[in-house]
Amino acid sequence: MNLSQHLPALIVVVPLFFAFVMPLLARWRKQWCVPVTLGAIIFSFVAAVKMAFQVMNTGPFSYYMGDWPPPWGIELGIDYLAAFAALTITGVGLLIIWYGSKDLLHELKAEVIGWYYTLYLLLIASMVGIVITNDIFNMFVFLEICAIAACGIISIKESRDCIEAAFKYLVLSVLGSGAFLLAVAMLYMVTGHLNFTFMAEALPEAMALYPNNLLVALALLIVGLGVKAALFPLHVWLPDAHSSAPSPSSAVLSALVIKVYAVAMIRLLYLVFPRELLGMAPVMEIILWMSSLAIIIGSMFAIVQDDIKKMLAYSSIAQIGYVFLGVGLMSESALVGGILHIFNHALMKSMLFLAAGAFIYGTGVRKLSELKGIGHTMPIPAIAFCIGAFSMVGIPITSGFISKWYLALGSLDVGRPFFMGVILISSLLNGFYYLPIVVNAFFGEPEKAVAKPKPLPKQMLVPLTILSFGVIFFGVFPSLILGIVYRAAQLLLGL
Amino acid sequence: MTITEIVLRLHANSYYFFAIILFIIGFHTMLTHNNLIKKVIGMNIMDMAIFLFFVAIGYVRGGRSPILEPGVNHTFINPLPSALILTGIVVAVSVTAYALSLIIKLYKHYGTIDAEEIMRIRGGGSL
Amino acid sequence: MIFTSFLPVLAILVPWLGALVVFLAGYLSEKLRNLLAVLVALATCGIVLSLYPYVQTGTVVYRFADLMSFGLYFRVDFLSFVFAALFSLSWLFATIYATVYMKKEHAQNRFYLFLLLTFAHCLGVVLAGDLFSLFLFFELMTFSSYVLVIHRQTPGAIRAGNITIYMGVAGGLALLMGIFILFAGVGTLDLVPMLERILAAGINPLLVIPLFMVGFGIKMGMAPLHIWMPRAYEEGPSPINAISSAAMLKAGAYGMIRIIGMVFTPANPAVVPAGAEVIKYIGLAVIWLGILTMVMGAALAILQHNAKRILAYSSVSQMGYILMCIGVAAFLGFEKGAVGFSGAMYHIINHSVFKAALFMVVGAVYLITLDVDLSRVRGMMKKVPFLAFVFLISYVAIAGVPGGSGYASKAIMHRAIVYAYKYGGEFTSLWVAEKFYVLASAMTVVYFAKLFIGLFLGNMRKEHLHLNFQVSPLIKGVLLLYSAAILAVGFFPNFVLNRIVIPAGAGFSFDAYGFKALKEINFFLWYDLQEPLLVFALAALMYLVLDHKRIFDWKAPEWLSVEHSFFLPLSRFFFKTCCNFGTAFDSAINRTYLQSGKIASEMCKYITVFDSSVNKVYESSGGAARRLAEQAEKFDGVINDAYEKSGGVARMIADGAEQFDGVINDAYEKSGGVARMIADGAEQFDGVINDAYEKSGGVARKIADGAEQLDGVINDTYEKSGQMARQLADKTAELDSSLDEAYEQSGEHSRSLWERMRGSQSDWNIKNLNFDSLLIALTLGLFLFLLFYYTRFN
Amino acid sequence: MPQLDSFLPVWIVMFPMVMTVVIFYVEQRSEKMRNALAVATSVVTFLSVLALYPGVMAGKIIEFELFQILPNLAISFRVDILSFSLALLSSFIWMLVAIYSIDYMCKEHGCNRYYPVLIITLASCMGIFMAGDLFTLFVFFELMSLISYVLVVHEETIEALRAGYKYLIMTIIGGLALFFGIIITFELGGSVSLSNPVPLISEPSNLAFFAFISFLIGFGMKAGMFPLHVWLPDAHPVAPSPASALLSGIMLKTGAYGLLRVIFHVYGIEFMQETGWTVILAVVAVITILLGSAVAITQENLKRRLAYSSVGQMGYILLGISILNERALMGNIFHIFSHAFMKSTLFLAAGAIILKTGKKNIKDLGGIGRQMPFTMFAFTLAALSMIGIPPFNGFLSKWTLSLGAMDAGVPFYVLILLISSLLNGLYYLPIIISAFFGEEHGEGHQHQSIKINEAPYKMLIPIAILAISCLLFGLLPSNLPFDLSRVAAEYLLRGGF
Repeated sequence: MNLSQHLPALIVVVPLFFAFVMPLLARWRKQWCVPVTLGAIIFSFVAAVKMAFQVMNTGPFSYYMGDWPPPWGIELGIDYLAAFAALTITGVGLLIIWYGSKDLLHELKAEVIGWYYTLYLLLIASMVGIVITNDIFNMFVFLEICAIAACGIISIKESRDCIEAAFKYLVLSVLGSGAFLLAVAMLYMVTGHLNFTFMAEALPEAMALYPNNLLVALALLIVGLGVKAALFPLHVWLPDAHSSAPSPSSAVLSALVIKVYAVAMIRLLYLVFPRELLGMAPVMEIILWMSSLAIIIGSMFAIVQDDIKKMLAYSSIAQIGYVFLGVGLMSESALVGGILHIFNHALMKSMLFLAAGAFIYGTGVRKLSELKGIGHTMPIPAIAFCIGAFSMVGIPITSGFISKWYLALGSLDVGRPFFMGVILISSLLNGFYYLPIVVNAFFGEPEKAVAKPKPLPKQMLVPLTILSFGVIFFGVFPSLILGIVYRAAQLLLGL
Repeated sequence: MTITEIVLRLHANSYYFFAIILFIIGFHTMLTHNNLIKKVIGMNIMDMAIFLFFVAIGYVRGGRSPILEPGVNHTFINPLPSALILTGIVVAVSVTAYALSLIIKLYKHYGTIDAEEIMRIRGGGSL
Repeated sequence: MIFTSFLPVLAILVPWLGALVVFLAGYLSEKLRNLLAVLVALATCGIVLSLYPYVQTGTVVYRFADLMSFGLYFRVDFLSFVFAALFSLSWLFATIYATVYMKKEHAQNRFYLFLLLTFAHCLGVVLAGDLFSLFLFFELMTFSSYVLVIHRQTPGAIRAGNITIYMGVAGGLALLMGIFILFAGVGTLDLVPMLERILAAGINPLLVIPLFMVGFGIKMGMAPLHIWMPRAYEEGPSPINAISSAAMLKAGAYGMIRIIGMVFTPANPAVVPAGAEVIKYIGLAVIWLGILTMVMGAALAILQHNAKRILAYSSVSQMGYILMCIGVAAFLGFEKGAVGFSGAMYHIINHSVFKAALFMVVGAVYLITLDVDLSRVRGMMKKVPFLAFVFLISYVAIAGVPGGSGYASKAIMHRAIVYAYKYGGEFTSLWVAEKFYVLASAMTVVYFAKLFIGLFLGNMRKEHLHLNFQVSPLIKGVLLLYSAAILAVGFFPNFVLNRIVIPAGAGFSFDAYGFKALKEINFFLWYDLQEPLLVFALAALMYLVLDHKRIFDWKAPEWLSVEHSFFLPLSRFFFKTCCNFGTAFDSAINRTYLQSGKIASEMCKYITVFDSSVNKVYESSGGAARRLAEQAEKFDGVINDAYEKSGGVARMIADGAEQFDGVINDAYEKSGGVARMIADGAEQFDGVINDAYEKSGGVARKIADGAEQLDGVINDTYEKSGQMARQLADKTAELDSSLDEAYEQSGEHSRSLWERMRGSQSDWNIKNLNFDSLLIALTLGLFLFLLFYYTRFN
Repeated sequence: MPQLDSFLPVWIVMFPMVMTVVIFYVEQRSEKMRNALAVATSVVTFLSVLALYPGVMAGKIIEFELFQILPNLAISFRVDILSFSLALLSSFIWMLVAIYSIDYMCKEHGCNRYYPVLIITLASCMGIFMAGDLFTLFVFFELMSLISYVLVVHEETIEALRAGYKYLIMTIIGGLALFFGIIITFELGGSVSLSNPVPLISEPSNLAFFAFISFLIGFGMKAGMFPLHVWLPDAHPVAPSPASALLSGIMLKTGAYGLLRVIFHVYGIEFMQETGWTVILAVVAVITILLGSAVAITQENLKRRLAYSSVGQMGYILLGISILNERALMGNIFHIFSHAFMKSTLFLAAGAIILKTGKKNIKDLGGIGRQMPFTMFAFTLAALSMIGIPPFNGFLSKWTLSLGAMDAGVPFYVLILLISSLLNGLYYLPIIISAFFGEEHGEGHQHQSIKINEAPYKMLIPIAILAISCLLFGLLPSNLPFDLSRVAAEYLLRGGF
């Protein structure tokens, strides 16, 4: 039928549409907000699943917006990576907002909750847009929407911290977008195309003629997307933004938003830029070193934090390093590991943030040192946190292990065991800051502050449980998701 | 490369060159000013520089705006960048609006739009 | 025949299981237990003795294949039989004696349990067919006898027990090491002569034999490893002393004989393997060790005051004789070794008998007085002449008086040492050794004289007089049997020599000729009698001298004892190195871990602080620069202002002057007008003279007004310029103060910069936005640089 | 029935796991049911392991692949003679400990946590021993390490938590090292399966060496190898005694098992002999032996002394692995058995003492042998075995091990073993002596007022069984552990087929 043909468009358009319906609903039928939002995201999720199956069965396909063929119209390219990322975004996004439907009531003022759903849907739509678009300018537009929506869901909680963090995030993100747009301009200048496919065809020729342009564009792209993805020295905005936001926002920001830019970067680097250029310029080398530093220093920063969300935020810096490590190593296994880590980290980090949110919801305590004994009073979030922590450390049968396995294997494949050492040291550091929390949660003298928490509603418990099952499940049966990741990696590497 | 050559090349690429200079000015504004509004202005300047750069790409020397009239055969400029930049401008405007609204909120909280002042009020890191 | 070969196993199993039965029976009735214990000992004795017919012709062999993986192996030849018989008889008598002796002691059940267990293990040592089984029983004996030694559980006993068991364990381990080396090289542990194979396997006897010697030597009280003996004997009950002296020491001697006399001798004596001469020198060393042991034991015995201790040192000394003979056997080897072997065997038998008797006598005294200290217990002869009689008979035996059993063995031993220096080729040193041997024998006589005189002669102390001097008939019976045995052997020395000692040498590689020569010895000839005479003469002399010089009462300084000068420091050193060093090392490792963990976390903190402080430095320096710029701007503005304002003042002054000028002009104009008016008035002079006057008055008024106005204007001007000047001054002051402020603030700033270098990194949201942007720009720049650098120059 | 046979390993691992859940569910309702279920689970597990006996002894290797996690990386099971031996041992001791726990734990808090953890640790332990590839081994290894953390900190005192933290960190370090090793193995060999016909790594290279060191760290950490032993003397004493018995008796052995697998399956014996990398292990083992034994002497806390003794004993096992000949291997595997029996006896006896008298320090133990004669008798048997007195099993393993060392031509190792035995004597004998012959501390009521006050029989029976096993397995001609060790050693030297 017609509808299924237009899925790639609808997956973006439906949440976009409902995003703008939401303020109306908020005034008119307040109780409909949540179901409608969930419905919209469920639709996207189903669409993503369907697309994923389609991709797996029949291979990548494209969708032309308004039936305009590529050089002129906007093309949505559904390849393995896109389908995979869309699936991750919609799936995890769904669970987060499900959880948020209760948590937000306590974190936000009643009148802005409708707007929150608007922003959230916008965010989801734009993220899906970023990963499935095959047009660089379209990508830029989605990037900007994403940036505004992401800042929006931070600043919607009108505390000083949130607003400042949002402002900072906005400014830096605009800087990043500016760099990205400049890069787009430079690329367009030498190729005359905005479509990835055509650009990629034209670039080798252009490289011979205008190498400088390409290099500048490359640098701008990496810095631009790096700022948004919080790659190590450009991470400065992240800890504030992610820790001050409402918990669902933190979850979606850490779990999904920064990953989307990584996906965008993977696409541009692997599919658009000619391989010779990457061979000539030490781009990958730089990314490797940046990500190694991110991994180590992010973990080190996280160790000294006392605020649970800030710690998680710093941990995200380290984890995004893993993704980029996989990108930078340029071997199949490593790329698989990196891409897989996008998914795994989305699961883990959203779970951790949601669990942290549950702690805050229940007890109002944010300090790690005061969370002792939380495992007795809030067992389910504590167990979820525990699983997340183990996954972060890379204990087998959790999903974190699988991505680490592939990353390590990849680093060996290219003969650079040093990076494996980086991964292992970082895992150790992860152990240093995650495990004491788990231990304190379950053993030892409980603190008074956590003695009588508010009971958690089902809407918050169920997503947490699903996520923790997911972490275990994809640790035991990673092949379900690995198939698509493998093909994505192969496609990206041109194998 | 002699200076003349450089100058000539700069002249040939003057649009780009000046766009970049504008970009740097914008960036510098953003970088150095404490006043949040000025920062937003700098941001806009920067954006505009990029837009100009983009539009300049599409410019063909001696070209005209691509309004097709029957029978007139003329060099046209490339319309696509201009069209794209319209979108870009919209985006920039919305970002600006959003940033300004944030500044208003900040002003409500602190009674100032100076980053320094805000920091002083927060107390955490008085300069 | 199967039953026969099972006999050795039975000989071990019966006391072993009997021990358990006795232990359980003890809970029912004490008498039953005692009876059972004696019966078990008797049964065992019977089993052992029933082996006699079989060992005369050959060996009794039984093998438990695979038991303990290696298999237990029993092999009874005549030597084993002699030892086993000796042990079982000693045990039998000791058990009977113990039923009386132990009556008043606590924990008798345990005592009998371990008494019989030790019996079983002790038999196991001598019935074992290979070193593995020997070792097994040896270790078991160590542990089970330990319980006997500490039976009283007094602190002294525990301490003695500790020394005993630790030395025992250490000795066992030395033994084990020797066994390992032997087994790894040769592949068998059978007790057969195999020096050829040992040498062929490349084992250095100099390495292995000392290990065995330490192992067995500890058990047999070889100097300087004897230190456990005096303590253990002093603290142990007398029956235990008796069996310990009679049996357990001999187990050590047995091992020594087996190893030095058997295993390390060539299987085929006709062909001496290369490297065998080492054995000879080891024999020499053993001889000297024996001499050392005997002299040292005797000397120490002289200095003791406790009867049991004297006997203990005496045992040490006597074991020295045996050791010396074993050494002679090894030293002389195939040709003349038989004499050494025979001496050792003979003395083992004799010593078992008379030392057991002596201990039992002392024990009997102890039962009466509960004390055996020579300084307190005296004059027992009058009250218990029977004990004195038995003691005297034993004394005769141990002193080597013809007619006592010790005479014959001492005679052979003396021959052995004489042969050694005659035939061994080490004339000088062994000649000296022989003199030591005589000296030690004389000392033996002396310390027993001391013991006898101390214990039995003299006047009894008053508090002892009322004691019950009954000696149990059982004890009497046992002692009588012993006395009879001593005298029998003493009068018919050749019987024991020919029927027991010489057949025991059957499995050894000694020249049969040597044994044959021994068989025909008549001990009561001058050749053998001269040595005892010399000894007695020497002893009498020595006793007189010692008594005169009161050396008997001399307490040897502590440092002289081996224990204090060697073992204590050794063990302390061992403890210090092992434990303290080990513990310190361990905790150092632990601390290293903790420290490194701490350092790592500190590092994390520092990095974070560093990060934030770098941020802050940037920020602060940026801020400072900005502030400076602002201040400069302000200053600039103020100056501008000041200029502007002073310009304004000048303008005002100018304005005022202009106005003044205008007023004057006005005034001139007006005065011109007045003149005109005057002319007009003159024209109209006639008609309006009144008016003119009037008008001139008005004009004058006007003039006055104008002048007044002028004056006011001038005043005004002055006033305004004054104001201006004041304002100017004010402005300058303001400028000054604002400059001051600026300086002050910059000073304050520099202070706070330092303070904030170590500040926390909380709450720096917006503030370092600038820095962050800068960071991005820098990164971009770096990126561009790197990219271009590599593409251009690589 | 070949299908059933090959499914047994899965059953053995899965059954306790499932039962954990059941126990978790049941214990909310009835404590008795919980105890009964825990014991029943361990008994059934033991019997199931025993059911493997005929097949395994016939030389069959049971393999079963449960599912693939990644390409070439599966959760698979494989039971050969070595796996079988250790699984049998573990499940046997687990069974006894479960019985023992019923009375021991009744006064402790948090029983509802203890039993599920006990059973799931059993499952993971079985998983380690029956793992068909290094990855499965790693999975269960981590599972066991992390879950046994709960056992370590069970009492939740400050010391327990501190010790637990150390344990946890060391576990993580070890786990990561293992990860490192496994992944290098995978990279070099293309597989981590233990049923490869040839060793996975055949060429010496830097990477292979790193992998070896990593394995050494990973497994050695668990085995209490110097200098990674630091967690052990802290963690073992603070755990409840039955848990200490398992920690010392079984879980330490998983490290040794892992090293055996690595040396014989990943590298192969020829490789090891050529490169001589095991010398590292030997040196470390020698230090471990001496250090553990020496430090034990100075410990005042009974369980801490036992823990240090475990360090020393694990050194024997590591030494046995490093020697690489049949007799040493056999001795080493048999020492795994022996030490499990001995140390479990000792810890369980110590637990009985703590339960009955609350005495934890050695100097308070005077006269305890008269109060608790059976317990202390068992303790004595095990301690004598520990010292290496014939005819106990400790002697037999030491004997075999030493013969192996002599075969390899290194009498030095024998010397070390013997010195350690002496040291063992120095720290075990005083306990026994003061227990049986020493004065009770304080008042002079030594001989009369001490009444026999024994632990309940549910605790005594396991202790007795273990202690008697110590004697029997040393004495009897061909006991099961010894045969298993011999066959396993031969099997390993054949290259694991």
